[in-house]
Amino acid sequence: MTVLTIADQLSKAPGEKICIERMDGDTLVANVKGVDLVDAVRYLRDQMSARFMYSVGEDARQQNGCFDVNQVFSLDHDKTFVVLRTDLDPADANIPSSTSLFPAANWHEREVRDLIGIRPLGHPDPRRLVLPDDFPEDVYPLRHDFHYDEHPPIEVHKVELKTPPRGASLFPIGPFYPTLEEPVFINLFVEGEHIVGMDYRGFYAHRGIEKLGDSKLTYQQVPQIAERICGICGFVHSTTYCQAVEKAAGIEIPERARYIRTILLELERVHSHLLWLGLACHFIGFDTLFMQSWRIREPVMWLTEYITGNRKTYGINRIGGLTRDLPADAKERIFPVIDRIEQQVMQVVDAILQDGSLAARLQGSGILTLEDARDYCVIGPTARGSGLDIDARRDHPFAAYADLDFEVCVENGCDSWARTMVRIRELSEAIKLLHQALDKLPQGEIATSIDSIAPHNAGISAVEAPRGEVSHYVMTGTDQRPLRWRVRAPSYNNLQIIPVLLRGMTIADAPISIGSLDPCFSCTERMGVIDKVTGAVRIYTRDELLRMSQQKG
Amino acid sequence: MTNTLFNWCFKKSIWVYHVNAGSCNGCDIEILDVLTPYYDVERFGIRLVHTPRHADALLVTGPVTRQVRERLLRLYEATHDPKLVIAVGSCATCGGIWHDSYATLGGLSTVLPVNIYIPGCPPRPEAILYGVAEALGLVPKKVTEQVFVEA
Amino acid sequence: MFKHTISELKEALVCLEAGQVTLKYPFAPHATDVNFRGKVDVDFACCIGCGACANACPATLISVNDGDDGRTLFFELGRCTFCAACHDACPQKAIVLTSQFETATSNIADLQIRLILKLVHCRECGQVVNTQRAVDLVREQLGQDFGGLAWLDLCPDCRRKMALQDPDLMLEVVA
Amino acid sequence: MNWSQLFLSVFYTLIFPGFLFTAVIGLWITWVDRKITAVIQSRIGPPWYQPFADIGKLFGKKMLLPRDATGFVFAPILAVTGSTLAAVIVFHTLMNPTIGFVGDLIVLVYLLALPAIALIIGGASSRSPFGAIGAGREMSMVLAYEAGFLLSVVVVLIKVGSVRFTDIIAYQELHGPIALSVSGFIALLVALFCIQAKLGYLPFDISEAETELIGGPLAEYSGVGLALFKIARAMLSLVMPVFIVVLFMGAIQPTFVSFLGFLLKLLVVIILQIVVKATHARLRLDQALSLFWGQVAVVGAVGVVFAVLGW
Repeated sequence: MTVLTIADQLSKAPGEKICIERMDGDTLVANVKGVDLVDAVRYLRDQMSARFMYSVGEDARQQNGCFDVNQVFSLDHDKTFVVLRTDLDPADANIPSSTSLFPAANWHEREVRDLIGIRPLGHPDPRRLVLPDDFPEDVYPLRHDFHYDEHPPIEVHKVELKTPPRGASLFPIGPFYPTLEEPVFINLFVEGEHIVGMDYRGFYAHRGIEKLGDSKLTYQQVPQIAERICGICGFVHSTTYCQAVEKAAGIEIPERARYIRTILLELERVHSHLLWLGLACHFIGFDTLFMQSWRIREPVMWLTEYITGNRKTYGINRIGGLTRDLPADAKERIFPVIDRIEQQVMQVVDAILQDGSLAARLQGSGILTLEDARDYCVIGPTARGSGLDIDARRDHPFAAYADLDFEVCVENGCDSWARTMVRIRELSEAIKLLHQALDKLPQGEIATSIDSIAPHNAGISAVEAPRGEVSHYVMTGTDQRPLRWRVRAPSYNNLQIIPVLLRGMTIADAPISIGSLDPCFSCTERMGVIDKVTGAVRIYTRDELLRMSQQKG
Repeated sequence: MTNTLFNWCFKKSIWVYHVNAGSCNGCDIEILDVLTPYYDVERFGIRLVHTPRHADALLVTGPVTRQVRERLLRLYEATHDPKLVIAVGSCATCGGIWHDSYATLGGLSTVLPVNIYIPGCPPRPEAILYGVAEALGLVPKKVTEQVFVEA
Repeated sequence: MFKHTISELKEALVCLEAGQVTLKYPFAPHATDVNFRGKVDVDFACCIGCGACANACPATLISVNDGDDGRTLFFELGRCTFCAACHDACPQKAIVLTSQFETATSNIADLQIRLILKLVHCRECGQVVNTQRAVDLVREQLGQDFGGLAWLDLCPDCRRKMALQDPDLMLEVVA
Repeated sequence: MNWSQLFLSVFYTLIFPGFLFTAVIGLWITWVDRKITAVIQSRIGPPWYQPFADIGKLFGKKMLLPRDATGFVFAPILAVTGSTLAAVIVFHTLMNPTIGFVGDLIVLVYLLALPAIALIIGGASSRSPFGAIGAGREMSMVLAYEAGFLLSVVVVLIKVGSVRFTDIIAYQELHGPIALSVSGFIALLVALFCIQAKLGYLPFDISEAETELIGGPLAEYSGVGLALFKIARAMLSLVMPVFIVVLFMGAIQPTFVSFLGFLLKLLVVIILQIVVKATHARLRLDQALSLFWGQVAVVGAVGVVFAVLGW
């Protein structure tokens, strides 16, 4: 279907509640009244088989006097994004919850509540999600009257943790847990070794990136902060941001820049998947394979340092293209490295496939059925390991992927092992893509010059990161910076299925099951508690600490 | 005598506990990278341990978000003396790119006494090795404050 | 179960094949790639104190302050993200990217750079016009074509006032 | 007993071949372990003095005790005592076969189980969920692998017909190594599996599982307590292989060649354990239990039957 036929079908939906506002390129924006929202979402889900991506809360009081909530859906088969916009009166900012239709909307609605102050009605779990525990109520950081460097006074806001069912005891994972590189707090309820329930308190890494992006930094500075949303797939984020702005402003970037972005994205996938493979082995105590796969990975880091000047945060993405060209001998240097990686990976994979103890740990752990995968709108290798055939590189083509030939790797095993296999196959696909892209690399400019960016245009862009589809929503603003910038990382949706994954598993399965999602909390969080310490816990005040440090010195 | 012996042992056997105080993962991955074959930090007796109880050094990354502050203090307390606090990355050093955001506290020194800062975004594994070696007094410091005044 | 053990011993052999790869660092220096972006340094002789770097820096680590002793450019390199935006923005190529990465220190002040540049004050009202070096640079570049350049040490306001009084000068300013 | 005898037995227990000797060699074996692991992982690994520096540092650290710390303090001492006594009995009998007493083999089997029991006590009294779950896991594991271990020891008892350590050595002097018989070989395999678990090596480090239970029973230990547990573990990593070699792999005579052969066999056993440790993923508790109660126990029982049949 083309965007036109989709628009036609939507406007003829029962009750004619969906009012098409705008169509540009692959994005269709429709306006829906708050009362009709749930019906519209149901229509999209049932009749158009839409996939819920995320919702964006916007403080549009200066433009139209309203708070806006944009729910973004993807029609994967039609290569189209559908945005349902709802205008809300600031005095009565409530929106009906769509969690009954898409469980994935759970966190999105809570985030909009925390950051903008739009309450979801009928939400099953309306606890605080994003903001720190000591953040006051009624202060909403993403409203435009909140200044980015305000530090509201400490006001203890107790986030009630769920209590375990009778007979079960608590097993805390986190906030600092060896297998999770990042702070997150998962409270498992266990009976002996068996997990009977869990509670989650994340967002320890909430750094307020979106706020900085739309109030402090300029258009060309945001790629730098976007790259630091995640240290592993940073280039994905800066590319997604740049593409979203380029879409909103109608900028065409040179062919060569598209190809170089593709090359860097695929290099990132290679190192990220190797990294994950190593970590997954580390989770189950197999440190030798951890060391070996990181050894194989290291040349990629040297390669990116040679291409871009930095090992991880490349810092070469700009709106309109790139700031650095590939070095002249890039092809000659990249090919031997990736070929050697492929050869070594195959060796390791051979070993893994014959290896009983690895299969014993991975097979049957962290089961995610196709139905659950679809309902919870998971993405990336997590979805593809459960037989859900989605990939933003094919469904929403970007960079140079439309010109390249690759296979979307799908496995039907639905467990951690299937997700491992998806990633291993993607590794060789990535190397194939790198070969193609470098062979076809056109000559020419690497950036177009940009005059000015017109305000109040929305751009949505999706990029397939190693962990799944990253999507950014940018609403262009007036003072050389976005008015609203929303980042949706793949782990945001994927993390919400942890309770499903751990159903019926044992404690020993928990790290690898969670790990098999390749969770990235810093991406997700951009932005009560079990006492591990025996004996009394004292909280130092700043003065006490200063005194202590002086004594030490 | 005993003291010299303990000091020698301490310097030859630093067990580090890695704390992510809201970092982007970049530094964390580089810290792990330091363990892996090309950099092999075990040469210096440095090991990554998984509980603060066993740790001699806290390797903290990230700008210290508001939510993480309290837990960080508890971890500091759970680590027994003698201990080192090492700030890894530009975020932990001075707050990084989000030093003035509402959700961060702008660097580790606002919360804990820091023994050594290893700036970098992320610091390369070599830089982390160098920093830890510097904290142990094995290698010299290579940077100093620069002040230029026009004559 | 014994079959698995044997396949895993084979795995050990596969691993041994790679041999020992550990680098000599820190006992031998590790050369960085030519493109590597390390610690930022300032070539003070070139800096004219225009502040373009401060505007470009995403981490806002460069602050520009005018005081009694001149214009102070303060670099808080502790939070540098090594993006080279300042380097790209600098019109004088005064910002140098070194390959230095061994920057660990126990004192944050070691990561600071402070530049103090002389200022030119408006001869009429005493407002800050620009740094001495910036004014000199303009004079040097335009000097041959525009005779006296008497307006160079005036602030924009006074320049405008002056221009109204003196049409010749106006022509010069417009040009 | 006169003073010189008392002095001698204290010397035997604390210095040689008891605590100090075994601890030093055992710690050095942990270095061998880390070095071999490093080689398999393509890196250099720690310097030779690493384990000693670790222990020295741990002794220099401050240690905080939880409230009601009796069990918590008692456990590491128990662990070290158990392994010290086991070391004394094994080495002393080897040096001077005449001093063995009836039933010393049984005593040894019990002593070798003490460190694991100490771990359970320490974990349970550490008041942390990780310690508690680790202690629980260790408890299930102890039952499972001790059963297999006992079966393999029983094979030796049946073949030799005595519970004296000295008699086993004498038997192998006459009839050759026990491992060369069918039942003896089966028992050796079973014993190797079991000591892998007794030493808490992968794939059976289930109770400590650093990436799941952040050290399990050891999670709350620091300083001296942790050092004692490490020492006890290190001593066991010498005593266990020696025990296996003596039990199954032939006699040891007071000649240089025989001693060299003994060292060689010991090294093979230790290196085999380390390589297996470096190339395995950790099993889940239920998988390990079904392995021990299933395959290992069945194979062990078959060994016993064969031994009874005289094979």
